[in-house]
Amino acid sequence: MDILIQFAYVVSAALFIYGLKQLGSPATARRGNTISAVGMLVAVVAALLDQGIVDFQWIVIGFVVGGAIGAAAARLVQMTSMPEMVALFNGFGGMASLLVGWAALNPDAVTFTLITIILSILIGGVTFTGSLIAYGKLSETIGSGAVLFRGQQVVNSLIVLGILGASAMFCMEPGDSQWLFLVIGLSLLFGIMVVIPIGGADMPVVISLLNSYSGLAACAAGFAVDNNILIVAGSLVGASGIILTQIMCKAMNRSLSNVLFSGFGSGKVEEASVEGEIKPISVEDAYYVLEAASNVAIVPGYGMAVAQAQHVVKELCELLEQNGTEVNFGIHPVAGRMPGHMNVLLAEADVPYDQLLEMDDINPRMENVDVAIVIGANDVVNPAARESESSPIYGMPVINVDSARTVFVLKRSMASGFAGIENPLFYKDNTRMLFGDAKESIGGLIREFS
Amino acid sequence: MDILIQFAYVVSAALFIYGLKQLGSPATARRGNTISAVGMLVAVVAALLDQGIVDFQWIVIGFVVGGAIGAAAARLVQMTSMPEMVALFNGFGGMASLLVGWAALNPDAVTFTLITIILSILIGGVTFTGSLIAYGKLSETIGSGAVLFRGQQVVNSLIVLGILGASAMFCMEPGDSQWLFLVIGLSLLFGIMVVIPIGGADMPVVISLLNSYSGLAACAAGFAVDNNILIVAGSLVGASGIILTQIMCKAMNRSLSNVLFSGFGSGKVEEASVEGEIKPISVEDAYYVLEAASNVAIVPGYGMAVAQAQHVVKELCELLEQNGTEVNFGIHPVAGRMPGHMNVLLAEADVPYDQLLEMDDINPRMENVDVAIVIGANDVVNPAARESESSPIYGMPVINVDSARTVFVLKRSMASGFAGIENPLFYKDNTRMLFGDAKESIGGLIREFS
Amino acid sequence: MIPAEVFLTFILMLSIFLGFELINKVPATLHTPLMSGANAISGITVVGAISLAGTGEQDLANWLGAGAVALASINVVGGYLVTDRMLAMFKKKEG
Amino acid sequence: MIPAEVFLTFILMLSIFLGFELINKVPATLHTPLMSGANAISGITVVGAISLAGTGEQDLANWLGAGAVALASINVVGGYLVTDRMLAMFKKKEG
Ligand SMILES: NC(=O)c1ccc[n+]([C@@H]2O[C@H](COP(=O)([O-])OP(=O)(O)OC[C@H]3O[C@@H](n4cnc5c(N)ncnc54)[C@H](OP(=O)(O)O)[C@@H]3O)[C@@H](O)[C@H]2O)c1
Ligand SMILES: NC(=O)c1ccc[n+]([C@@H]2O[C@H](COP(=O)([O-])OP(=O)(O)OC[C@H]3O[C@@H](n4cnc5c(N)ncnc54)[C@H](OP(=O)(O)O)[C@@H]3O)[C@@H](O)[C@H]2O)c1
Repeated sequence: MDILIQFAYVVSAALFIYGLKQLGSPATARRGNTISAVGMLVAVVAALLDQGIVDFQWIVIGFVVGGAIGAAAARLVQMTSMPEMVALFNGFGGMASLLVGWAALNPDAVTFTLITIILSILIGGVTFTGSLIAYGKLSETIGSGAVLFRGQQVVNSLIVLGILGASAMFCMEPGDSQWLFLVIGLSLLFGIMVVIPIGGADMPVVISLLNSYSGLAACAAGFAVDNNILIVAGSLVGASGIILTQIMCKAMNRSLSNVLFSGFGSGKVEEASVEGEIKPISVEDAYYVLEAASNVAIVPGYGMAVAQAQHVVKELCELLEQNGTEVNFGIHPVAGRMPGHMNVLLAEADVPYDQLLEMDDINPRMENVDVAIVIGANDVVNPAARESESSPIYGMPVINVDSARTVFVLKRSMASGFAGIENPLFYKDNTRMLFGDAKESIGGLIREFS
Repeated sequence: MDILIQFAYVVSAALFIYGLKQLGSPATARRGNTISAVGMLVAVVAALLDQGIVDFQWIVIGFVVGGAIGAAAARLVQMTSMPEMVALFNGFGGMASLLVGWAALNPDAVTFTLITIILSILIGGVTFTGSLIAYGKLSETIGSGAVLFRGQQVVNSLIVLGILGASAMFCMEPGDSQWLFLVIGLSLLFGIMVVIPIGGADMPVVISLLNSYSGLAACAAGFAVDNNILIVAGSLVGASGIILTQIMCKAMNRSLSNVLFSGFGSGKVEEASVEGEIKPISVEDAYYVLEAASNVAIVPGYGMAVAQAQHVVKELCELLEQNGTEVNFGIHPVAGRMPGHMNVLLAEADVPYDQLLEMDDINPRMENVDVAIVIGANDVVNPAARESESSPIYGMPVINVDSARTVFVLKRSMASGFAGIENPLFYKDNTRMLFGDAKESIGGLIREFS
Repeated sequence: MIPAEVFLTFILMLSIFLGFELINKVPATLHTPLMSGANAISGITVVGAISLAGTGEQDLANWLGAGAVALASINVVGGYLVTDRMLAMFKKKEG
Repeated sequence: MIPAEVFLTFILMLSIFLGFELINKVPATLHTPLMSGANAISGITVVGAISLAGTGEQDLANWLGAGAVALASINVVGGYLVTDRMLAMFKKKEG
C-alpha cells in the first residue's frame, strides 16, 4: 500500500509538470489547468490512503470549510479584482506551510529536520502577512502608497538579526517553545515590514515573489515531513514565481532591489517641465475622427480595469470593424496591476486572443495607425521613457503611441499614473485628451456610432 | 565522505543539464560541451573517492587505454566521417553498460535488481552490435544496402521470444549462468538483425535511436547499482535520442516503423516516367551565368560530403560575394547522412552559421534567387515530393530549388539518391546539369573566376 | 544505502531546472492565469497537512494540521477554479 | 521510510521531462554536435564501472568492470573531444 501511495505521488508530479507544459499556449491552457487539478486530486487521495490516518473527522471539516470558502471566492470575484484574489490565496498557502512546519515539530527531530521546519515557518509566515498587506494595498483597504519612515532599514535589520538568533536558539533547544513563538512572531512582522515600503502598482512583483516563496515554503515543509511531492510541486512554483518576477522587472527596466527597496511611486510628482499645450476633444469630434480612420490601435491600461470598461471597449471595437476599420490591441507586459492583466480583462469581454498584440509586435506597425486610443494607460505609453534620460522610468520599453497619426487619451484628469511622473505625451501636437471616466467616454462614442 | 560523494553527483547532474541547455545556441554551444565534460569529471572523481575501492590498478589501466583510443580517434577523424564515429562510440557505450550489468550480478540480488540487470545487458547488447553494423554501413565497410530475406520477421520474432524466455528463466535461476549467456548472445544477435534490413542513408535515425538506447541502458545500470547520476544522465540521453529520431522522421515525412522495417531505399529504381530532356552545361557557361547573377542559393547534400567539397564551396562563395552577389545556403534538415551534417561540414570550411538558412527560411526567398546551385543533393530537392502523389517520398518537405530562375545541379551521373527514385528536377526547363565530381566542377568554376 | 536527503536534493535540483524551462515558454498573454495556476499548485501543502490532521490524537499538532488543511484547501480549490474561470474566457477568433 | 525505488522513479520521470524540454530547443544547425555530445554523456556508465573495477578481488566482476571502464572511457573522452572539435568550427559572421 505505502509503495503505491508513493508511486501515486510520482504520477501526480508528472501531471503537474504536464499541466504546466500545456499552460504554455492559449489553445491548451485550460486543459493544462485541469490536468494540474487532477494531479492535485491524485495527490490528495493518495495522502488520504496513508495508514497513519485514523481519524478523518478534522480532515473532512478542514476540506469542507476551506473548499467552500475557496469555491465561493473563485465564483464571486470580479475579473478586475484578480490581483487581490491571487494575493489572498497565496497568503493562505503560506500560512498552511507555517502550520505544517509547526505541526511537524516532534521531540525526536534531528537538526536537519529542525532547520527545514524553521525554514517552512519562516517563509510561510513572511508569505502570509506579506500577501495580506499586498491584498490590502491592491484592494485599497489600506492606503496603496509606499510607507517609508526614518530608520526603517535599522528596524528591518534588527528583525532579521532577531530571526536568525531565535532560529539558532530553536535548533539548539527545540523543547523550549519560546524560541519557536519568537520565530513565528518575527516572521509575521517581517512580512509586513518588507511589503509596506512598496507602492501599490509594484504589488504584482511582490505577489509573484511571494508566490515563489510559498512554493519554497511547501518545499521546506516537504523536506520536514520527507515528502517528494511537496518538493517537486513546491520547486515548480518557486521557479515559476522567480521567472515571472524577472519578466516584470525587465519590462519595467528596473532591478528587483529597486522595486523592493526604493519606495518607487510614493507620490512625489516631478516638476512639470513639459512644453506644449493640452488639447481636449469632445466625444462628438472624436467620433468623426474615428469614423474616418482605417487603422486603429487600442492601448489599455490600469484605468480600463478601474472603469470596468472592457465590455464597452469590445463593443466599440466591433462597431469600428463593421465600419471597415482594422482594429488591433497593443498590450504592454506590465499594463494594469498584474502581468497579463489586460489580456484577462479583454478575454472576459470576448476579444479573441489573436487580436491582442504584444508590445514588440505593435510598435513597428504604429506608423501606419491612424488613431491610437489610449484607455486609462499612462506610464506604459510615456515617451519620456524613451526620450528623457532624467526620467525615473528612462529605459523602460513603452508602446510608442506617439508615432500614430493621432492619439486619443481617455482619462479623468491630468493626474499622473503609478510612477507619479508627468507624461509629455499629453502635450504632443497629435494628442487629444478625452477627459472623463473611460466607460462613460466610450459609451458616448458608441452612442454616436449607432 | 559518502554523503559528499552523493552530493557531488547532484552537482555533476546539474552540470550536465546546464551544459545541454547551453548546447541550444551556436554562440554558447562550445561552452556547454565543456560544462558537460566538467560534469563528467566531477562524477568520475566522486566515483574514485568511494571507499569500496581498494585497487586502482585496473581502473587506471582501463582509463589510459580507453582514453588514449578515444582521444586519438577524436583527433584523427575526418569531419565527413562524423556519422560513423558517433556510431562507433555509441556502440562502446552500449557494451560498457552490458558489462556493468553483468558485473553487478551477485548472489544476493533481489528480483527488481535482476530485472534491471537483464535490461541493461539486453539494451547494451543490442546497442553494441546495432551500432557496429551502422558503423559498417556508413563507412561502407559492409554493403550499405538494406538486407532483406524471406522469413526475416519469423526469425526476429523467434529471437524476441528467446530473449523473453531466457530473461524469465534468468530471473528465476540467477545462479545458473547458461541463461545469462543466452541473453547476452541473443541480444548481440538481435542488434545485428534489427539493423541489417535498414538502408545506409537511414542510419542516422538508427544511430540516434541506439544513442537513446545507450542512455536507457545506462539508466537501467543505474537502477541495478543504485546510482542516481547514471539515471539522470541516462534519461537525458534517452530523451535526446528519441527527440532527434522524431525530428528526422518528421523531416522525411516517414514514420519510425517505416524507417525501421520497410527496407526503404533498397535500390529498386522506379520506372522513369518523367518528361523533358536533360540539358548539360559546361563549366565555362556556368561561370558566365553565375558572373551575372545577383542572388545565389547553394543547396548542399550528401554528395558534397562524398566529394569533400566544403572548402572549395566556401572559396566559390567568397568569389561570388566579392563579385557583388548575395550568397545564402539552404540546409535541409536531413541532407547528408546525419541531422545537421551539412552545417558541420560548412562550419569546418569557415562558413559563418548565420549564412546557413533552414529550409523554412530559404523556401519563401527562392523566387528571388537567380541561380540555385545544388551540390550533390538529390532527394532533398526532389519536386516529386511535392507534386507526385505516387512517389515514395511524397509529402516530405523539400527545398524548392525549382522556383529559382535557374538551377545548376552538380553530380557525377544521372544516378538516383538514397531513396532510389527518379528526380524530375533534372528534366525541368530551368535546370542545367553540371556533370562531374563536385569538388572538381567547383574547382573549375573557381579557376574561371580568377 | 543512499540517505533520503540526497534523493530529495536531486529531486529539488531537477524540479527547479524543469520549472524554469516550463515557465519560460509561457507567453505574456497567459501570465495572470499562470500566476494563479502556480499558486494553486503551491497548495500542495495540503498533502503534508492531511497526515498531521488525521493522527486521531487530540494534541496541538492535530489542530495545527486541521487548520493547515482548511487554509490550503482555500488555496487549492479557489486557485484552480479561478484559473479555470479565466482560461475559459480566452478564445481564438472564429474563422 | 520511503524506499529508494520511489526516489529513483521520481528522478527518472523528472529527467525525462527535462531532457525533452532541453533537446527540443536545440536548433537543427547543432544536431550533429548534440548527438555526439549526448553520446558522450551516455558514457556515464564509467561511474558504475569504476566501483566494480576497484574491488581488489581478482574475480570476474572485477575484469568485467575494468573492460567497462576502458570502453566507456573511449566513449567519454572521444565523444567530448570530437564534439568540441566540431563546435570550435562554428563561427558567427564577423561584423
Ligand atoms: N502590470 C504589472 O504587472 C505591473 C507590475 C509592476 C508595476 N507595474 C506598474 O504599473 C503601471 C501600469 O501602467 P498603466 O499605464 O497601466 O497604468 P498607470 O500608469 O498607473 O496609469 C493609469 C491611468 O488610468 C487613469 N484612470 C484611472 N481610473 C480611470 C477611469 N475610471 N477612467 C479613465 N481613466 C482612468 C489614471 O488617470 P486619471 O486618474 O487622470 O483618470 C491613470 O493615469 C506602470 O507604472 C508599471 O510599471 C505594473
Ligand atoms: N541526414 C539525415 O539525418 C538523414 C537521415 C535519414 C535519412 N536520410 C536520407 O538521406 C538522403 C539525403 O539526401 P541528399 O539529397 O543529401 O543525398 P542523396 O539524395 O543521397 O543524393 C546524393 C547525391 O550526391 C551525388 N554525389 C555523390 N557523390 C558525389 C560527388 N563526389 N560529386 C558530386 N555529386 C555526388 C549522387 O549522385 P551521383 O552518384 O550521380 O554523383 C547523389 O544523387 C535523403 O533521402 C534522406 O531522407 C538522411
